[in-house]
Amino acid sequence: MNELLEVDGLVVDYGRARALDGADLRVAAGRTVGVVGESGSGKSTLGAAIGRLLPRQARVEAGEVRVGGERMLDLRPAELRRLRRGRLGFVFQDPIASLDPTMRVGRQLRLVLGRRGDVAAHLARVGLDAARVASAYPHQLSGGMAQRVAIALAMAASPELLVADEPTASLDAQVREKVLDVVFALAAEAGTSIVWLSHDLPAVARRCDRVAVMYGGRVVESGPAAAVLGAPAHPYTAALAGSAPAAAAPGVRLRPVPGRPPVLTGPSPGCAFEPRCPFAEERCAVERPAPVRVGEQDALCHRAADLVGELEVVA
Amino acid sequence: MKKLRLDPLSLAGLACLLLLVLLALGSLVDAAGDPDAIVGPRLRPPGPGWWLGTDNLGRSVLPRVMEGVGTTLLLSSAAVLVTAALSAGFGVLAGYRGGYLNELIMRVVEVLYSFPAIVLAVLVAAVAGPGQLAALASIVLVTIPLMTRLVRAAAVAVAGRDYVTAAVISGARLPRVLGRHVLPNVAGTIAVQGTYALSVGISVEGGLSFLGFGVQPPQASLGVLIRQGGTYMMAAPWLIIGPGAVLVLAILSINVFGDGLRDRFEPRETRSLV
Amino acid sequence: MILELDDVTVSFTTGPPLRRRRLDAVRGVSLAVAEGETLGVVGESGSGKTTTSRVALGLRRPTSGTVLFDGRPFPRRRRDLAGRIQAVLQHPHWSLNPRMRVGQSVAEPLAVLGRPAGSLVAEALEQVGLGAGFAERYPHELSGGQRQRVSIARALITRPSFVVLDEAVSALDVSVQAQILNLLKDLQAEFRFSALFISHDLGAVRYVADRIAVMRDGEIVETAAAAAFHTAPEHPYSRQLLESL
Amino acid sequence: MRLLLWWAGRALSSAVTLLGISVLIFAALRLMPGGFAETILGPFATPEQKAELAARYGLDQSVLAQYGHWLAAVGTGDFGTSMISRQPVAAELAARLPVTARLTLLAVAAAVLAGVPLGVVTAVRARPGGGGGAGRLLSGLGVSVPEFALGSLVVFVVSRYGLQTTGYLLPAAVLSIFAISATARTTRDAVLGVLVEQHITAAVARGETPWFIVRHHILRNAAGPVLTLTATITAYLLGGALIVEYLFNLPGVGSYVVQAVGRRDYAVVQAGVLLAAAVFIVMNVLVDLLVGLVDPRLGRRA
Amino acid sequence: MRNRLACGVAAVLTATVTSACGGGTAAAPGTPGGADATGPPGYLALADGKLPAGGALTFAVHIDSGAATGLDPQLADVATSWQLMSLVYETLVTVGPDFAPKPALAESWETPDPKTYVFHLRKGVAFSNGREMTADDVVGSLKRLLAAKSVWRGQLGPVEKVAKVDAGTVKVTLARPYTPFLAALANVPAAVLPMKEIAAGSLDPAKEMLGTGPFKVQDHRQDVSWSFVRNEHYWDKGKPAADSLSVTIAPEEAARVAAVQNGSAALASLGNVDSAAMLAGAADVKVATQATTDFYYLMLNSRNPKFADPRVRQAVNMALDRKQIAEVALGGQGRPTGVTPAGLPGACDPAALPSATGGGAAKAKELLAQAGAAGLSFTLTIYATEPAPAVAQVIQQNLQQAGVTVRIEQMDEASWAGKVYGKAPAPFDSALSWFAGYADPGMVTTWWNPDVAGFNQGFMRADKDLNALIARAGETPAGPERDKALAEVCAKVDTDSQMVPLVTRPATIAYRADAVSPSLYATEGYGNLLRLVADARVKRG
Repeated sequence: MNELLEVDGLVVDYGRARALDGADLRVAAGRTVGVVGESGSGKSTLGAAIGRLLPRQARVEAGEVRVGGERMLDLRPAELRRLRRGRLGFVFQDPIASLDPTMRVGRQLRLVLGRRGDVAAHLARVGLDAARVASAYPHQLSGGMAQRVAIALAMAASPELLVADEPTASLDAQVREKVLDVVFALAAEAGTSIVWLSHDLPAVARRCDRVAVMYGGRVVESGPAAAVLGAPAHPYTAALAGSAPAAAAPGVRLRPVPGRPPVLTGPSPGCAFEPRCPFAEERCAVERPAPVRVGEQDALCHRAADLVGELEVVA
Repeated sequence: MKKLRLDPLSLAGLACLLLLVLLALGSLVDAAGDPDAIVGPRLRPPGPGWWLGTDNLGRSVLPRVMEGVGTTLLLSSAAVLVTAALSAGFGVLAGYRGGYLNELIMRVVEVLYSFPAIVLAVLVAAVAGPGQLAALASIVLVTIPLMTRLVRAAAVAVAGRDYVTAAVISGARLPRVLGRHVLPNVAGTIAVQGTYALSVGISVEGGLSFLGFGVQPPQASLGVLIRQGGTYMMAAPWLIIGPGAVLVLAILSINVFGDGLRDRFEPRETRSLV
Repeated sequence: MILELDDVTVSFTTGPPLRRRRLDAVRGVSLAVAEGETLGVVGESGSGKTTTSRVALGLRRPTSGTVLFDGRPFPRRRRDLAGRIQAVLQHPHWSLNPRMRVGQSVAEPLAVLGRPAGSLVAEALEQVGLGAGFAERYPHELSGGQRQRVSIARALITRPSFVVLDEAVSALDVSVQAQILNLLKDLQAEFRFSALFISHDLGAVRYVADRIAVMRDGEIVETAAAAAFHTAPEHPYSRQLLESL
Repeated sequence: MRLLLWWAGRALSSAVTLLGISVLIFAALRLMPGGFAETILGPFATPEQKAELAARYGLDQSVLAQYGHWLAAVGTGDFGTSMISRQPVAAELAARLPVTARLTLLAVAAAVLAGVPLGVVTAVRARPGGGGGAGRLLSGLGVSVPEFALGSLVVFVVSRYGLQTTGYLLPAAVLSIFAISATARTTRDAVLGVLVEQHITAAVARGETPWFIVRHHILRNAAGPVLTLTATITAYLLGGALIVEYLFNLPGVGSYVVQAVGRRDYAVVQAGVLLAAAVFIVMNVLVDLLVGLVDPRLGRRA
Repeated sequence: MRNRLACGVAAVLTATVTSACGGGTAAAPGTPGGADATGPPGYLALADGKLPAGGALTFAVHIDSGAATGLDPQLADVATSWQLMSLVYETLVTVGPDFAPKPALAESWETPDPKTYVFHLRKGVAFSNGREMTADDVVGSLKRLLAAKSVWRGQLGPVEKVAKVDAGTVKVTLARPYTPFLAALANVPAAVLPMKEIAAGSLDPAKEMLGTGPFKVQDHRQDVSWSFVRNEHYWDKGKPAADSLSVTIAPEEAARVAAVQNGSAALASLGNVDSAAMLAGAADVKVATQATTDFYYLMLNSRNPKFADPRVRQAVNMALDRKQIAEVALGGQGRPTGVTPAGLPGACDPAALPSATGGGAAKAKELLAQAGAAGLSFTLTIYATEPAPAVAQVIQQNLQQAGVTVRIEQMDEASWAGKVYGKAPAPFDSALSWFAGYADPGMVTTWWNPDVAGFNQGFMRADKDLNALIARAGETPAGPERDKALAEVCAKVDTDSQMVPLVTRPATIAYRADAVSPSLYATEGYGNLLRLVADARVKRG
């Protein structure tokens, strides 16, 4: 059991809509994993499921989540809280909303740290002017500052696993990098594993050890960051990397992915990407792909082996 | 249009309400007899000829309860329609235009809001003379402040949406913007608040008639019947049980239905603290 | 020039009475859009992009400076410009009136002008890559990308000479964004309208714009041809934006 | 300084509202059919008697002049004289105020002490799809039974068994049912609203206990709407108190004012309604202030 | 006089009573068993004189006295005011259970001729401030009443002169004979006031009450309560039996019922004719229905074109079923009456009136057709206090039989009064109200002469013949000849049908037999339920 986090075949429904359709993810202790996907791909649901933080409308239909070997879905409330307190940390997308708006920052930290904790030190650790920030209310902070506070709160107990759901999506580019610096530095220092949920494949690839790409509620490809970005094994990964305007060379027309992302209301009969996939065959529509090892990556694609080499051209 | 799918409880509320409407419609054709006719001895318990008993004048209670439901529902829903129309107009205008118009409308609303409902209703009844018109006007004045506020808030939100801006950019004039874009999109709020206003209306009508300022006998309304039944509670409990139960049922089913409607129009997640 | 902003400043006042503070949303902004040209404006939140867009659309009068549309100041009555300026705005979720069928939404700018829609709606929907059959649908039956296509159809149905695209693709998934950007390029090639393309995403701006203005803290720090932003823009802030791509 | 300005602004706008209300009551009273003379002097009164009465209370002047005099007098704390009791209205109201105040305060206290916990508990336990049919039905029932119906029932049951109806417990209880239910509903809504906020998820994710989260993160955040409701409810209860006062024969302000309407005792109605409105406005100002204290985001608004 | 609707109605309800067995002329002492719903002749109940005196009485009534004229008894025109004032003020004479004049502040009187009354004042009468009552107080009070703009002034008759004969004797001279004089003198507005204090300005009778009666006011909170304590200077030693009396004002019937049931009030006036049935199960609670001479009447506005034709009015009158009104609307506790109140000695027989013998609904239809008013429809304007709405609804049903459609318009008392009495000509079709019937059958007939009544000029046309008949009945001395004169008045009023007498109005009183032993007349003429309160005994333990 050297894996810190194991998600196996997780299926989650919201009412009739299917958010996760059998997602698998593994994170080893001390590693940083970027989970990339577009909206609706299920990455936020996956993030919430890791901490068993799903809203009540969500139903776990199948699968399992283990953190440090403990089966999250079966834990009793008190054990769950103990585990969250000791081993998990969460950072969310909207930094200001993730702080209690009615409470000064210092007091919020004090509540988390307990009477003996050093509020000033924890604020200083995330690069904040403790004296000024501690007495401020969240709405008086900038987004970047608030996110640092949220990070301080999440990292206060030096968790084993930090789940960061688009922590910088609402921040400006310059601030973004600095906040990420703080997160990764603190994690490295504490030996914390990171699961970073993002829609930005290049950004994730730059910082993480490994990348997992989600589509249609499944992790369709995972592997070392450089490999996934450099030599995608799944046609979707390749298309995603290729369609970003930022990647386009001057004067070259973009090659968009045709069609639209899937909306699932039950298990996908085949590969969810099939309708948009230029390489799709008949079986892709009717047969759910099983994981295939291609190079250093695991991919959910019937044709992954055939396509080695072809996809690189796209990127 | 999304299909209006409601939870079982709300459906039960709706069914209940429809039943009451049916009852009220029955009274239009005197399905259970003339509500004013003296049909038997005074204060008889339920029996053949008077299935819910007779009242202090020897009239059958059943047709009176039916007439009462009809009067109360008709009055309250007419009042709510008026409220909805006025609130929609003022709320949308105040919410979309803002500025001094907004200030003026909201100040008037605040003035109305500051009156305790029943005191306001009593004043109206005293001015208009007691009766249906007074009850109607009272319900309107009592329900209008809250609805206008909420419609305004909804209109403020809608006013900021892109399709409204796009229409303005296209050169659409105010009536078109309000009529085609703002109003239809605050309709949900109006519908939800309308149901709550309906239950408030029924309650106000009852209270007002109870104090003698509302619907006047011999016309029956739920308030009138409860008022009459109240004095006979000891000797002839059947006089109050019928109208009382119907009143509570009406308000309850409307509220429950309103809750369902709101959950539909403004669905919200629930989260566990565990 | 279809649109000229000359030394435009827009100020807001905030705070309680007697202690109002003046805040410049944009300061001394000058820019011009030529016929058939696409000007990109890039900047982060709070940089003044949105205010600039509202000024360009005539929705907001500048505190100082001049705005000329087609060589003349904005008319007092918005109707006089009806059909000549259109916009595609940011939120796909709110870009279409949920109570109107797609066809009605697309036809609305014509209705405002009192022109008959005829077959124009169907044509417009075909042009943006949706079938004419979409006219009967309601917005909630559409995906985000489809809704932005409808918005574009609505904007172009009056054949405007100028279109403002305010964060028109920002909320779309990456895999769909490219479809819309290509569509915009194609339509512009076909209909020759001028455009102001506003986004926080330098990649998207660079892809569709002929020239790019970079905004920061309410001012334009650099304006240059799009090509410059593939290699080395002048201003250090522009370079920073480029690096973070 | 900012606070001072805020108060000044509120005072000014409250004054404007009260002025509007006074105009409204004044107009309403003068529009009422049936004159004070027929009512107070009876049908046997001669025209001279009527004229004398009108002159005594200044009712022979133009409405505008009456309003002016009344306003000027109110400015000095003189609310006029009751035509029925011939006592200064201020004194009469002062004598009745404690009854209504006690009723209302008891009901408000019940609403807060019972309604808030109920609302919090039902919200925290809420299930998707409206949740808690029983709770919803119960709270629905609470706001569905009008005071006059419930009050009649209570008076009946109590008197049937020869129990004492004197004292404030029963009438306050009748009044409280609605207040408790309404507070519970609002609290539930407010808490549900807070529950989906990200900072609550963040707290849950940190492994805090539900009680801890409720205590530290939910109560303050949900306080805004609940406090606002308390002001509204107070106004509502003033009205409800009237019916309860009638039923239980408590000499409060509400029944007094309604009787005065019936008798066209103008000064009493004017003062009574103005008092109710003033209470409501003061409550609102206090609530705004409180909300500002509990929730710093809202305290900042201009 | 009393008809004041709003308050009037209330008035009726008040109540209580008692009589002790003492009062000289009053009933035989010691009815065993004390209070009972069936007392000796003339009484509903008689207080048990064997019970010890003392204790506190608590009553609940439905309305307070409240008038612009304040507490001045001479200006009081409402029965509710009368009964409260009668606790403090007394008159020269009073009425017995049989409506015969009885000595009060006058120990005896002589009538040397039909126009002269000589009163011998009782000795040892003092006001509650201790000052002895003098002949000057009596003369001053009567002169003040005659000079006042009081309604009662008209009922007192053609008084020409009031003079003091000596310290213990007062003489009143009338211009013409006036049979109801003593009856009129027996009501509260003719009370003896402390004229010395009033003249000196130390007492404003509008604000304070100071009289010779059994009680004095300790405290009054308008519309909330009265509290009275015994007048230590009261001339009738041993009265009042109770030490104190507190009267709670409870407008809501349910509150009064509850008060009696839980014992917080020993006695309450009730408005509901079915109270007895409703309180049947309550231990120790007795319900007594007191007949009164008050009666309901229907106003048919003859200045309104609809009712200008007397045939139309007669038809309506004829279609009325007074028996059904009494049975259904009043629970069988009222009785049909002509303009002379049924129940008073000398009143006419309502069954003999033209409307009663005319042929009912069928004849009414015919009459309407003749008058060209077939399919008549009109509005009946009433006020909300029960049982007026019930009476109106039975009227509606009655007239339906004759093909007449009645729309009932019910309003609050103030609006009703404004509509009925506020303007001339009055803007209503028809209206319902009631008159107090007083203690002499001729008194209330006065109101059928609009020139005297005044208040009904807006809807009633004077009839010279009727006026002459009324005057004659007033002057004729009691006896068969007067009865005949009164019967003529009845018939004329019935034919004229402008104000149509209907049924008498019962008063209901509930009391706790374990808490109080009251005295109550079987029939009351002035709506004064507190008349015998000085006799009431408190039961304790």
